[in-house]
Amino acid sequence: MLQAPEVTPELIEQERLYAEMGLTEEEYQLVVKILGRKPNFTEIGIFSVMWSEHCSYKNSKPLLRKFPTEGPQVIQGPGEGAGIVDIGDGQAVVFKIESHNHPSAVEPYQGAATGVGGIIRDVFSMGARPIAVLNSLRFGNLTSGRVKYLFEEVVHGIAGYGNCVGVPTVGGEVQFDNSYEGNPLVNAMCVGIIDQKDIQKGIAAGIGNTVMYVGARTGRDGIHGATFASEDLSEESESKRPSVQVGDPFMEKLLIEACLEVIHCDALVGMQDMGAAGLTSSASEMASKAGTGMEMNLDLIPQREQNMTPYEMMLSESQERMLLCVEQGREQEIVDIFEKYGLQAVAVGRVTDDKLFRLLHKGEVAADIPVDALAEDAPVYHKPSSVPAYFEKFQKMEDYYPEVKNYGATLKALLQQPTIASKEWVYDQYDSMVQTNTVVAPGSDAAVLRVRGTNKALAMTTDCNSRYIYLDPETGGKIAVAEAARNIVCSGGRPLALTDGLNFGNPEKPENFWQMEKSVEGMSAASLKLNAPVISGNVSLYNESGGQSIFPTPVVGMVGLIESLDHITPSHFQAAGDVIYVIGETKPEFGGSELQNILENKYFGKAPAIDLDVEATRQNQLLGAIQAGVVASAHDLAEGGLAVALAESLFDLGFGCSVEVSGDIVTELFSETQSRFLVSVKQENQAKFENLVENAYFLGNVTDTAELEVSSNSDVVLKESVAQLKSLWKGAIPCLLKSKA
Amino acid sequence: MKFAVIVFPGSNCDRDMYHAAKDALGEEAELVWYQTANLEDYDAVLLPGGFSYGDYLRCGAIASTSHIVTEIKKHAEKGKPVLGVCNGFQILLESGLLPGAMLRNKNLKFMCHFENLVVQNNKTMFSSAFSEQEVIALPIAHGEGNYYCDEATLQQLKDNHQIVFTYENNPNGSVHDIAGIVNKEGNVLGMMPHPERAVEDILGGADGLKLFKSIVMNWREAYVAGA
Amino acid sequence: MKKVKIYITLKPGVLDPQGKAVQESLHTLGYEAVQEARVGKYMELIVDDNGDVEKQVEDMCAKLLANPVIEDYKYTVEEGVTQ
Amino acid sequence: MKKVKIYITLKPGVLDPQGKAVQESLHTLGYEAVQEARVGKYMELIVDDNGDVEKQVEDMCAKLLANPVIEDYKYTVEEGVTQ
Ligand SMILES: Nc1ncnc2c1ncn2[C@@H]1O[C@H](COP(=O)(O)OP(=O)(O)O)[C@@H](O)[C@H]1O
Ligand SMILES: [Mg+2]
Repeated sequence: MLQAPEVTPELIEQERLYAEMGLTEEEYQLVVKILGRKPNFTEIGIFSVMWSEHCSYKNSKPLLRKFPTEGPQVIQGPGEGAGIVDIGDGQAVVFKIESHNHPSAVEPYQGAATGVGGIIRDVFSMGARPIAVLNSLRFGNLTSGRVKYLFEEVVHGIAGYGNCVGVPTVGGEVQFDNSYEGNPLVNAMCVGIIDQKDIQKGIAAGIGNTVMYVGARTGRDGIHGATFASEDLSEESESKRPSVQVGDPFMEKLLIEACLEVIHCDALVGMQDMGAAGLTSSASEMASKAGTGMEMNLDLIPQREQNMTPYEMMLSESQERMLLCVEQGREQEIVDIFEKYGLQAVAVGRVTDDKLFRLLHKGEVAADIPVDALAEDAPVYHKPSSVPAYFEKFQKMEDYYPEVKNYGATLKALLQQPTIASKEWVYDQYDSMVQTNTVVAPGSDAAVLRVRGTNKALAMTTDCNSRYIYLDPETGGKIAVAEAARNIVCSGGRPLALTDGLNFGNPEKPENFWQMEKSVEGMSAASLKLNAPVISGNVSLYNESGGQSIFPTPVVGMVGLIESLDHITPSHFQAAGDVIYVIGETKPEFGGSELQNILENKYFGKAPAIDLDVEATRQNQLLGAIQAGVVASAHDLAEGGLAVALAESLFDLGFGCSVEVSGDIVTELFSETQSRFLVSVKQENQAKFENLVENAYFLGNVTDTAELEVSSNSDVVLKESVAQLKSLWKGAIPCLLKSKA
Repeated sequence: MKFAVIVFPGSNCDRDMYHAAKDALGEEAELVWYQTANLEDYDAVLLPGGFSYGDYLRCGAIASTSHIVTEIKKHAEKGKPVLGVCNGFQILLESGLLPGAMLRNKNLKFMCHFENLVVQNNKTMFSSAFSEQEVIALPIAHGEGNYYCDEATLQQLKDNHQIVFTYENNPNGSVHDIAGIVNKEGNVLGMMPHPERAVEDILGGADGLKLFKSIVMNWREAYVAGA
Repeated sequence: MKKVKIYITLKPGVLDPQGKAVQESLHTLGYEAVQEARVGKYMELIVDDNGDVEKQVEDMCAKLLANPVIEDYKYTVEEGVTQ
Repeated sequence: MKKVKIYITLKPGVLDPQGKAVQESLHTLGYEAVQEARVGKYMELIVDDNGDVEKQVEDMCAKLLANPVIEDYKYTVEEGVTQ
């Protein structure tokens, strides 16, 4: 790699070095125009990271504008470290999701660990105490050694970091499909709670105020990962390659406590974490948001390695670092707070009035750039979009209908599909209980945490069925949001808002861009209808391997409010004798279903239909019934349909059930028709329940025989021992991991 | 009764312990930063779980070298109760207040769920509210809870009735299914399971509360006139 | 029978939080002279001598024992004693 | 400046779950010749040469770096290079 002093502005232009950093010819010319001169090496590096998709959203911004982001509950929408929603009593919930896909593909343990660390920093940098993390993971099929390794190490990494910092990992989802074979997805979401009066912003306001650097020293971690990924790995370049980012959860824990103490010090003006593009993005964004400029002396930056250049310092992605803006003259108060935790807080710069981002190094100006050019004024592109041929073909197909001979065997096969099977192997490794607020731990529809000192609770979930989105992005986008909301409602909560993690392939391919566009439209429609505005999110593009894009995977992270602890509702059956209902009628819809995957080993046809009006009405009615105290358990119907949902409802307490289906048996048992719920009700509440909820069809009863029995026209068509079903479901993932590759 | 909850850099069950003592039990409790000079004002010391110093080197090793441990030893020598849970137990082992050491769980994984424990000795100041052989459910949450000691030490533990809790289904490979032990004097208890996480029914159980109640009952009997 | 000793260290430049904590703790204990501490792994293998132990150990390190993205390794192969 | 290398191993007789897992994975990968694997720690310290480095390292190991209940240690002290 050429070092800054050797590379003149002329050389950058002649050799088109900017292209290696990911900037186009036009973008380079724009930089020259903005600066009124040719950029030096540090400057072009800064532009290249700030104008990357990751920081500027240059390709996705026009789409993100479609999201509904407002509502009476929204205190802070997209634009800050995380979004904020009112939960009453002067409190608010703060949350955001973020992806760490590419780092996790290279070094899964550290990639996942630092993903968790990064999203937690986004939340406590707002002044909120992180109370929960969730994740959403995608891997290839658990048959290759590499996929098993990625899966195991990602889970270890999430556990290693989250457990150590003392934030419970309370939920998430894991799915397995071929399209993720070379490009796993690791999205992490963090939820925090804050007293509204303590809300912080990432701003560098007040001319003359001091900019302070806090936390870990800066090393050469993850510098310009994107650039070097495209370089040939010669012996020589190997030694200069950026180091993989390694997380230090212990440092993060100290940072959490110190930052949550420092927010009560009124010398603090603003605070932001150093995430992607580290010092560059945090500093320039803090100034841009405040309408100010900033000058930093890089000689003062705490450094882990010797002879770091300005370029390296500005582009380093070393973890566990924060940038603070502090009232001039009161720096010592901040230093004292951090010192208690053994952390350094160092004054490295000051807020200026010239709207310039100026860096000094060894007595020279290393960079001098208008701040807004880096943040708000970054270029935005409207990419061409075109309908993929596969979609048109799928839309014209006859509806797929699977051939099933043995219902029991089919149910067993479904329960052993890794996407449906128990994820206990995963979540048992997460400390889900620390902070002692976890009322409903992983393994249910949504996690539930009580809000200490109140009678309220929060329900939270991450969801995305990317198979439907692949088949039909708009419908699939609606379903993803609706499914998240169903999970919240089943737990007894009303959706408050959502955060989205948009994981897609290369946006320069018009078919991929179309998938993005349509998913966002679908998600927006559902978000509006279900009163869950988008308050934060993240975009991860270029997820492909071997030229093959992943399934479009816009993950939805949702938080809901449970108004009273009495409303918390379990997802499994509670007592023998209780009456079982399914809410919503079932149609033969098998496109993108787990059954299609088993039988055909691919997905095709139409995604299940969804009517958002119906969805909203059912969710409201079910929530009303829960709040009226007449629902014993509620579970949404998802992958695998009714048969799987019945089985899952029996696994926790070991009851059995006896139900009668009418109509086509395969459809009734295995179709994935949307907007349906499986509910159990005490006999004495039956009448009340039926009054409150329309379209609730009586199915049968919970029994104490520990058998799952289904009959049709009085013939038993399926009868299986719950213990056996449970052991297949529980053992599937450990068994796949143990089997030789 | 006044509890000190010792907070080391990296402790993360400190607030949980505090809430257990203060809210669930209804006694006085304070979070005490590890650099505090002395513990004279407190009746009992609680060492919470977490990852002191990131659990770097060995769990509890770095914390065990800090000054506060000398103060905890003084407190213990007076016969006052010391309870170490999870990382707190590891610190007690590393500082020699209890015998033995921790190894990684036999499956090398962190694990977090409820486990059934058997009360082996209900004659300690921590367990008198339980009955002998009572089966209780407490959460575990650890990656290194595989208790190890040599034969001779194990024999001593048995002879002196120092084994207070054992696992019904040993999850981590501990010698003799050990989940919690006391010192010879009976006033220092170390245990891997988390009683402070099971003090309210809404958290999945309240068996842990009885342990804290035992401490208070025994302290009242010993120290409060007329009790 | 061969006795193989494997030393796995973090690559230079890779953050070593554990080493840092150890160094700080040694300072607290009064060993101020410690300028740097790095913590790695040490493994001992007993391997049947089937001719190409060196080659096999090299493979094992590259494939499983070390993570080439962040770690370096070294090893020695000695004549082992039957235990 | 001295470079200190410290090797920490589990005592013989102490079960080593990590070593066992390593051995099993090596078998799975086809390295059947591996009879035994034990996993320990390897540390490198850079220490200012203030006369009695050996003695200090012995102390550090005994007091902090190794746990005598389960671990043994060995070390070497070499002339270090100034970095
Ligand atoms: N898909 C999205 N939907 C809504 N808001 C988004 C989305 N992606 C990013 N944002 C918002 O843009 C802002 C910047 O995001 P990001 O760059 O990911 O944050 P960070 O700098 O912490 O990495 C955040 O406030 C985030 O909420
Ligand atoms: Mg951020």
